[in-house]
Amino acid sequence: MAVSGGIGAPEVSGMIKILFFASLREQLGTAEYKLENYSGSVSELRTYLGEQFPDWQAPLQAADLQAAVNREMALASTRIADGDEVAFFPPVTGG
Amino acid sequence: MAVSGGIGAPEVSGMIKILFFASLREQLGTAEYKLENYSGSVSELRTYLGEQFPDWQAPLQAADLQAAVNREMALASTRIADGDEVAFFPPVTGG
Amino acid sequence: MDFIEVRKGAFSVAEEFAALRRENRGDGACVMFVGSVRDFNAGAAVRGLKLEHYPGMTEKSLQDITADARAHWPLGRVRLLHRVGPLALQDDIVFVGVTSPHRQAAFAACQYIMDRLKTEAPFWKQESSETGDRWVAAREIDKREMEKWG
Amino acid sequence: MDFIEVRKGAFSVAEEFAALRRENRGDGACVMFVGSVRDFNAGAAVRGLKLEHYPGMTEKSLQDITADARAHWPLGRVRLLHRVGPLALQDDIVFVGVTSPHRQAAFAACQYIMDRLKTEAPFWKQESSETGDRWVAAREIDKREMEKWG
Repeated sequence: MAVSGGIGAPEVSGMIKILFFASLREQLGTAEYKLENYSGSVSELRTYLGEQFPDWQAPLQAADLQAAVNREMALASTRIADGDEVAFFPPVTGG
Repeated sequence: MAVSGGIGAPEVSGMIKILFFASLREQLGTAEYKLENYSGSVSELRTYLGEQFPDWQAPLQAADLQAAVNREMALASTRIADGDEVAFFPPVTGG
Repeated sequence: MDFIEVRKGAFSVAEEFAALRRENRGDGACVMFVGSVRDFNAGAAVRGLKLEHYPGMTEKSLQDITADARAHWPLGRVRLLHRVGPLALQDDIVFVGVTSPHRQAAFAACQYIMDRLKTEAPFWKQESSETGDRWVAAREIDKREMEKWG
Repeated sequence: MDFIEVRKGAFSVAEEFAALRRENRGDGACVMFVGSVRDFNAGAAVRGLKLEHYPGMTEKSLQDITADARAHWPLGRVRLLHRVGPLALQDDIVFVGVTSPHRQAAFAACQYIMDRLKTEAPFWKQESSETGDRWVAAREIDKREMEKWG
């Protein structure tokens, strides 16, 4: 497993950092993935990652999966830009 | 000032015990009054006490005065019987 | 399962919380309310309070309110403590703590108990302020709050 | 005025209550919620929990929720603590405490913060039970509870 989501500020380089949490992290077998020169929406990123890694396809298409961009809840249509921190996770269950 | 409202059970003799609390107790200058062979409703008792003690008339006719009979909230029409413990008091302000 | 007490001395929120949770394996939710003496009421600077009650009836009223709360919601433990006698500024007056398997039930029951306590439990507050002692008047807002419980 | 903390270690309700009330002369009402590990969930006997969070985003989410509560109600102090990492049966998970001059505001704000925390703060629970470890599924009831806040 790679580095888990760190406390530092989102990265501002020419890449996006993608974090996975909880059951999704276990299903994918990784907590973090980096991508260079990616451009698209949150839903396009889900599709793209599933195409790159066939094992990820089913977990990433789960209907209740949620996404955040730069630590704010994001929509399927939210655009992703270089330097963004994107996160995918199942519905929250704290408290 | 007479005895304040005691912790014991209501009396079961041929008299009624009447208790006054808070600002009403101070206005009447007494915490307790006993009455023998009384029969009537709560509102009749208010009127009766005001007739017996003219100084009590105004405080006992206050529109927001509340009454309890045997430690249960009572209505103006609630009947009073020998051995009952009757209480008059202003609206409650605890908590 | 219910602990109800009218007392002169201070209570300890830490001890009350411990009593609510000790060996309480089924209840995941605990809601507590603590009411204390504010320093301003109706404009006059309050120095302290004196609380009077109706011994016997007050305890019975609190027991009835708690029993009604249990009839409405699935509650584990209920602890209700109310002080009487002289109180200083910032002293705690009342503690209501409830536990339940369900968060919503714990919130609703704690609020219900306080709403009814404020409107029907026989307690009377006398404030000491710079302008003398005065009996606190019942606030209409407390009666309005009761209406939501039907 | 707000204290928000995601932490591994246990918290002390007594210390949190003291921090809410210390030199707090204006607020007569304090409402506290404590959530703890129940021993039964969906039928399997739970032995313990592990809580995961999203460092950075979780704290931000709790700050946003608290700020929204302040925009709705007149609040004095807010203290919100949530544990992460391994937790044992009966351990406390979350503390939310609010003070206000008004009882109704304190109840509403405390409940609002918990309702939003349960539906949107990034925490995930994994239960250990006799039948193995499993991630807890989000409960529909928590989403329904949010609807009442519009």
